[in-house]
Amino acid sequence: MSRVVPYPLLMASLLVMWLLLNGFTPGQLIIGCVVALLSGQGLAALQPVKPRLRRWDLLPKLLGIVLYDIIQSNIAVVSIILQGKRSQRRSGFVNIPLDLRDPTALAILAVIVTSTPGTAWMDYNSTRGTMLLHVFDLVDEEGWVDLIKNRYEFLLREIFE
Amino acid sequence: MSHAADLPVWAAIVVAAFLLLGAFLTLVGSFGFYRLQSFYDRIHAPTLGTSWGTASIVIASMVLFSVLQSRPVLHEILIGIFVTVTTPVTLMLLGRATLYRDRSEGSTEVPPMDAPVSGSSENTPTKD
Amino acid sequence: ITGAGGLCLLVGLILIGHIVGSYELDDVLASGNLIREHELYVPALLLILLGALTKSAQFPFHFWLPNAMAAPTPVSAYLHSATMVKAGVFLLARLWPVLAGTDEWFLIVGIAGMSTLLLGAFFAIFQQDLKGLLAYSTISHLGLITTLLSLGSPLAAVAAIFHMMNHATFKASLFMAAGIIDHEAGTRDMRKLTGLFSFLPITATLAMVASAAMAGVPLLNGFLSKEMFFAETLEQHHGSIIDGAAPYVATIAGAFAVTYSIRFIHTVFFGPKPVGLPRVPHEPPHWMRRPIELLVLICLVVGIVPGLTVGPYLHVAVQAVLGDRTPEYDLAVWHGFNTPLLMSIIALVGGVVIYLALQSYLATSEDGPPFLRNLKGQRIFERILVTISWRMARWAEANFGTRRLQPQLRVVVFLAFIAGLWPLFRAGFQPPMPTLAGVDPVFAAIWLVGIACAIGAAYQAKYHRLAALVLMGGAGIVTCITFVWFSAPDLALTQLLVEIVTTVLILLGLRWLPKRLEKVDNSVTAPARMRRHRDFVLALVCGTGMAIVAYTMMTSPMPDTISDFFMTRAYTEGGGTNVVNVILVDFRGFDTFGEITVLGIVAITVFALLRRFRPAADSVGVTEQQRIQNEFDDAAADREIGATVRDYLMVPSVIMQWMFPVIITLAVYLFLRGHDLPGGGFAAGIAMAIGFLLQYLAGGTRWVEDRLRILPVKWIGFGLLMAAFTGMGSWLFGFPFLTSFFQYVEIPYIAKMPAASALMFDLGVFALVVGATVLMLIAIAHQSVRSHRARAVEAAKAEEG
Amino acid sequence: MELVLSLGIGVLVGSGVWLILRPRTYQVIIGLGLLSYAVNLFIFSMGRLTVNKPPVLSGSEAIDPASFADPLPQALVLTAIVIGFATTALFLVVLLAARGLTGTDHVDGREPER
Amino acid sequence: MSATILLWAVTIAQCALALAMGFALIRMFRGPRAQDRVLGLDTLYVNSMLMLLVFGIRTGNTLYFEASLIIGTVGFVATAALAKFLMRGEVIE
Amino acid sequence: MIPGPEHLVIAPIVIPLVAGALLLLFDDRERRLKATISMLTALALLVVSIALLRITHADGVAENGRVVVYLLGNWPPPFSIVLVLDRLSAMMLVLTSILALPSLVFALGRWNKAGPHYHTLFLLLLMGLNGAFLTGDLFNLFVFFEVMLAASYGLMLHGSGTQRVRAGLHYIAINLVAALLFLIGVSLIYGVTGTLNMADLAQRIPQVAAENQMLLETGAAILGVAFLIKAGMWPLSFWLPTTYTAAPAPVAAIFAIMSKVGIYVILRLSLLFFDGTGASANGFGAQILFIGGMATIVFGSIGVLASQALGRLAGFSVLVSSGTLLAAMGLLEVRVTAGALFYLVSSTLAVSAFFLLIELVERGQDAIANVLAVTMEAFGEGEEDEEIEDEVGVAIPGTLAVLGISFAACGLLLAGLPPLSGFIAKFTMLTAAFNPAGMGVGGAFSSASWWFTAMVILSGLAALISISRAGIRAFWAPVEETVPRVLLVEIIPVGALLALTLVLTIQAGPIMRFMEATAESLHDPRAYVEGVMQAPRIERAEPEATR
Ligand code: NA
Ligand code: NA
Repeated sequence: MSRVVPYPLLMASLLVMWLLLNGFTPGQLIIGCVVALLSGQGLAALQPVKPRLRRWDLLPKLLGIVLYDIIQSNIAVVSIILQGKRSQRRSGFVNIPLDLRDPTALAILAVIVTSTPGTAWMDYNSTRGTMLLHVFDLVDEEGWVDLIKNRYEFLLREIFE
Repeated sequence: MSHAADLPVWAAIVVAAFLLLGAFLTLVGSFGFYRLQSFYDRIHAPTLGTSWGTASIVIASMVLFSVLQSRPVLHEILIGIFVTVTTPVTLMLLGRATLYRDRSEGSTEVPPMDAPVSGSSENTPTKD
Repeated sequence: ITGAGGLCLLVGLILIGHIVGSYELDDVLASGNLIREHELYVPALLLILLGALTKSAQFPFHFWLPNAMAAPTPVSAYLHSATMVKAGVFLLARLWPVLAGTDEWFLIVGIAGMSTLLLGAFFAIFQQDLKGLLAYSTISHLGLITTLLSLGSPLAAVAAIFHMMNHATFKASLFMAAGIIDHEAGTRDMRKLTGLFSFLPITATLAMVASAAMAGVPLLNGFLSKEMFFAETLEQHHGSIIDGAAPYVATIAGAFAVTYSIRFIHTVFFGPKPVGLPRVPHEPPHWMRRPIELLVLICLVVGIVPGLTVGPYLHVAVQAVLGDRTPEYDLAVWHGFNTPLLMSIIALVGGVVIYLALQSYLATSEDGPPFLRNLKGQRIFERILVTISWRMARWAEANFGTRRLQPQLRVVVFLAFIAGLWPLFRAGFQPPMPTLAGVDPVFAAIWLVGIACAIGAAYQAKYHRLAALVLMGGAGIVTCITFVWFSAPDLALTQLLVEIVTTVLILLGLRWLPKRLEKVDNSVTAPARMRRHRDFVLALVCGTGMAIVAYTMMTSPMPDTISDFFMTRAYTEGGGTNVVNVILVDFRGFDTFGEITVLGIVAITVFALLRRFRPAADSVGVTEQQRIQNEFDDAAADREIGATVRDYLMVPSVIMQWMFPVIITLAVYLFLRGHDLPGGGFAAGIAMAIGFLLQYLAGGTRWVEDRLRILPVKWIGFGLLMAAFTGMGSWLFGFPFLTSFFQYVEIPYIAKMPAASALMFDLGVFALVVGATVLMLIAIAHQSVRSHRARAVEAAKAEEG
Repeated sequence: MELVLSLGIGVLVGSGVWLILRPRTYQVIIGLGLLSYAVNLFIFSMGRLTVNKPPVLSGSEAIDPASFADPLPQALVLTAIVIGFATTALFLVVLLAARGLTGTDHVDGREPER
Repeated sequence: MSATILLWAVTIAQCALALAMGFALIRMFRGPRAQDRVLGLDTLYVNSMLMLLVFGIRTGNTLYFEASLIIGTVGFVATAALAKFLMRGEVIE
Repeated sequence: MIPGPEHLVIAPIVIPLVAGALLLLFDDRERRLKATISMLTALALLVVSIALLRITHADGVAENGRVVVYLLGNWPPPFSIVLVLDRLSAMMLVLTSILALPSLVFALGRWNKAGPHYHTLFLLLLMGLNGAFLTGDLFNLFVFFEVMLAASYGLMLHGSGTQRVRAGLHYIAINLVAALLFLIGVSLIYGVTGTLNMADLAQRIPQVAAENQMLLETGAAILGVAFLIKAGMWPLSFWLPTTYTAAPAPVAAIFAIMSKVGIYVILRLSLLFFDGTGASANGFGAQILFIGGMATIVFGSIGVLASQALGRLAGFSVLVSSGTLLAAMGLLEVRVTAGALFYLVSSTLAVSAFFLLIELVERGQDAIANVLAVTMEAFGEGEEDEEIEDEVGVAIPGTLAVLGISFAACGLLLAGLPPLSGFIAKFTMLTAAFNPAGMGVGGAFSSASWWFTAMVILSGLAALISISRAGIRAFWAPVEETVPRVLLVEIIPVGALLALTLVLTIQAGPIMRFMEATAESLHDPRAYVEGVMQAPRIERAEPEATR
């Protein structure tokens, strides 16, 4: 089974993608399955580190949080940019220690951080397990560390480890 | 806009709203990208466009075509997903590259490779 | 020289042909008068004579002959003297009936002939090289023959032909004798040669007889023809001074002939025993002597009983030349005591006298005649030749040609511009008034961006390569938007994908280009600035012209095009709704066929060329950035080399790997829908290639190739064959190449699936494009690996040594 | 619209021509890139400009060619794009090889003597 | 009614996006550093993608969707390569 | 998949493609196998092309000869891409395959080892050439030009090496620009006439509205520039000698026909598009051709004189022959064209043989001499390439003699001296120039023919001088020189080519008749146009099953 369908979740989403693109018909369903299998094999050839999803029921929660945060930070950043000179903000780097090690989880974290306006993933130091973050509006540093660690990393560790 | 004629007004309004929102966010993002002083600030701005800018325009498109063809047309959502997933790649690679370049030029703006963890990291405020 | 003569001859003959209207010799010979009357007679005559005289080594074209005859083997010499040279004279003889008889003829040929006769003989006397002597005597004899022909009387012609035969015999034998002497004694220098009689008596005797014939001693064939010659010169033909001078010239020349003949014999065979010869001479083997003996025999026999021996042959020859104008003549040895005889005697005596007078001088003198010794025709000629053909030519080539690229491109662009402008200019073209009507401000704004990108790229390309590349990308995306805007989604897709691959390709290349040049090095010189201004103007006018033409075309009404056919038949007969794609794989599938071949060829070329790639000194090994980062890793306590890049790519590479299956799916999607909707084999192929590229980007060459075995070359081969066989498939049904078939296959419960043979063709396209693109990318990428490996090898060497 | 596009083409051509007359190989390849954009657009524009009439049929209804953009130039451009891509890649590699062998990136393979 | 609403919205949106493209361009042009130019290109890509989406909305035609999809899916490859080039001086190691 | 005879027309394109693609599937180390396959392919091509020639020229049945039309995809003309086989194209096909065989044999000596995929590239070059000669569609012509050029880039750069790459850079850059011009021209013509099929164009061009006429001519003129670059007309030809010199010998040998492709296209299109109708344009174009041709002859001859290295000499003689052909075309006389066609064949063979010969001769000369020659050549230092290192061939006794004789033969051919075909070629051309109306009819002839004659003669003289000089330097001067080490497979091709010129000489009569027929049908293309436009498509047995 795992030989034929190495990445069930991924291949399922590929099938969904296929159906989204071609519209749902039985024929497309079959073709989509074939294509998904094929693509899955393609990924399998690369032998990536396989993520172990322990609690994927938490994914929607994560998604919700993230979307909400993104909206918030959108508003924040927009207001700052539009204020221009008048805004009293200080931007800067924060070097955050992470307990998260799983690359997939890290990647998700990276996606979250990056697609949230106002925070930018700058560097990850695997030897020291620290992530260097650039924050657009650095009101209080601890707040950011706390946000990352408790709001995102915690959930991600729940899901992946 | 012949196709828009047989579009219910509510839908038109929804589409228009999302459209304008998205365009506005993207514009502001690009404007910030143009306006802001340091690169590390600039790198934030375009994400407005890649996050909710894209999202809302995609939504607008989905609503429009779903209503027009009176069936769920959702394939635009793929664009949203892929943009969200791929933008970080560029930004991470670029940010780190910038970091390297600034460090190798001995810039004081950026923390050294072995910067102290969390709270104690001295961060230079950039006024603008 | 002879060549040049030959070419003149060619033209002359063409003229004759034009006059006569045929090249059949008979017709030509028949229409002698016609030719002589024709206005083109003089040029034709001049050209032909030019050819003939050069060929027959007549003054002033004589000088090539001696060199030619200095050729090592007597055989070659024989060939020269007897055939090639005679060719010219023979030609004269052949055309004699057609051309001769006019004053021009007499003047040109006569003067040339006599001067050759005299000068040749004179030069011959003063030669120190045996063959030199013979060569010049040959020239002189040719002069004699030419003179005869110049006289234009049938009898003279007979004499000429007769002398031609005789000369061939005795001169050939002499050449061979000289050859033997050379072979035996090891030298041909008459100052060294002496008293060889005792060493080679037989050869000597033979040579003596032959040279006697050459001198015109009675009872030898040479005598007869010479008699005839003297007789002819006495006749009044034209009553000009030259004509009057002829006999005297003839006599003097005869005397000279005697002189050099005696010299040849006396110096070589008589006198004191030779000293300091390269080797001791002795009689050569028989086979070497045989031919001489034969020829000399002929000389004798003909000389004694001409009538019986040579008579008939001569008659035939004469007939051939003169036809019905063959005169009465008799080949008697004894014509009674008459002026010719007297002339012969004078010549003989005079010759002896001259020889005695000059003997002492000649024994020591250098090669060549006095006074004229330093004036060597050959030298002069060659000097002229070299000046013309070398210095001037090189100068001209340098000034009318170039080996630099920029001027060439400048010329090409300029001429193209002129070519485009000229017809418009001639027709008084009025460009339509530009109107802003219907201009969409958004579109205009987009193109403002595009224009800025283009100009920026042009401006930055020298010092900010990356910037130029980025800006070019901008121009590309604007192009792509334009395609979408004006209803060409297929183009937009393809443009985008190609855009991305091209950018990466150029980036891969950038790594091997020299570090960006500093601004300081361009101290702009005045000419350079000139050139820039000129180029700027050129660019400006080209751009303007192109814009005007484009605008004119776009605003002019559309003619009825063959596209309508494609639109109407695409679905009903092509089985696809995306007309562009149907055109690509069906209506004009043959274009696509060639196009993918191009792509394949280029990929293979790239691959082959990079096999031999040698990076420049300053771009070998790792890049500066990598050096710095590695040093840092090395220095840091808790890091090993490569940690930086590992961390750098760790998170992004995860995402890039996720994208791999997505892109595969996308490629399949683009491929399958191509026939009905935007997409198609090419777009799919490039997308697939980008998928691979992305993995190389994320993991590096080694990482990927540990996991994926991509055999791009095979993909290319397969793609081409796939396309070809799809095309050939239609042969099975007796239809032409690439005739497409399609059917809607009804699969129960699923759908109607279009199964067009075009799809197979598109599959070939897909495979080829993937293969070609990946091959090119990998081929460049591998250079880094290679150069690393090279560095490692060097390091190892350093360790050992 | 025609005006805008033709101006665009003109500028692309101008920039391209300027670049291919420059002495550095990199300038030449960028110039060729710009020129091929221009030429592709030019070919495309020979089918005249039509907004929102992509030559994609929606089934087997009666077809009025006038209601679609001219597909042939589009097909030609596709071929031209591919060939342009191929030749650009080739030129790139050749200039790399030349740079490697001659040590300079001048188009003549040697620095002009000043 | 809805047509006019939509028309206005689309026009404004397009103008905004065009303007956004202009801002991105300025960074591509002015720099100051290479990373700014690269980021500028990335932004230009995204803006163009949105522009195409809006164009689709304006024409009510789904045929232009793939172009946007392609930009969204593989558009980042070029800029990612550029970024890596800045970091490592080499795109593929 | 046995194609019937009606599919023979496309064989010259498909055969090399399939063979070339097949070779890609084999590993590059299986050199013998690859060589065999490509040899067989070349042979097959020769057979096919001769068969095609016989089809078109069934001893001049219907004085315009047969025009065989092949509708690709079985679409009706003018919508389909068509292949058109008439005398001219058939002749060019034969010439191509005749050149291909010796060049391939020669390459077996050493060149196919100098780099990967030599045979594939070579075969695809043949495909490109054949396609360019056969196609009856303007854009398809472009595609096949590109196939041909792409392959030529690959072959020209085969084995790498500084001089080669340097020259290749120029060659490619210029041809890329030419390709762009080609596209501009084609699209303009399409934009005005709305068709791409040559025959259809020939019909539509006269009907073009007056105000569009000039745009059409603009397109045609730009197209012409593109072709003239390929044909090597001065001043568009400076790249040519350098390129041909740098190319490997067998490649240069096949290149001998590449410049002729440009000639071929100009000949065909100018007579097809502008004959009779756009008289002004035509006359104008003819003038340009004539003057340009003359200029090219002059420049070529100068180059020939100035050349020191044999390679450049040969390169410039290519220019001379191009110039001669262009000028001859400019005279717009049927019989001159016929002579020019003969000259085309003869000079192509000669140059081809010359290129092969040169390498053998120069292999004998010691490296220093070479380098000296080279340094005088292109730019500054000329370092030896890798593949020169491996010493090939053995000193065959009498090699020098053979080489000398062949060399002399080439000299005679290029100078146009009897007894070889070069002489006949020039003779016929000049005769025709002087007797436009035909032999015997007499009549005056233009001053152009005087100039033409003078140029032809002088160029011949230049060739003669330069070649004999080179010959003396190569064969007599250096006594201590080593005998060149050559393989039999390298001498035979040279001999074969020269032998062919001899055949040309002996068979001059019938060949000239063929050429005259060809010229006739060129100058009166009605048969061509009708043949294409009325070509029937094969009707399908049961329409619904297929279409
Ligand atoms: Na962010
Ligand atoms: Na397509």
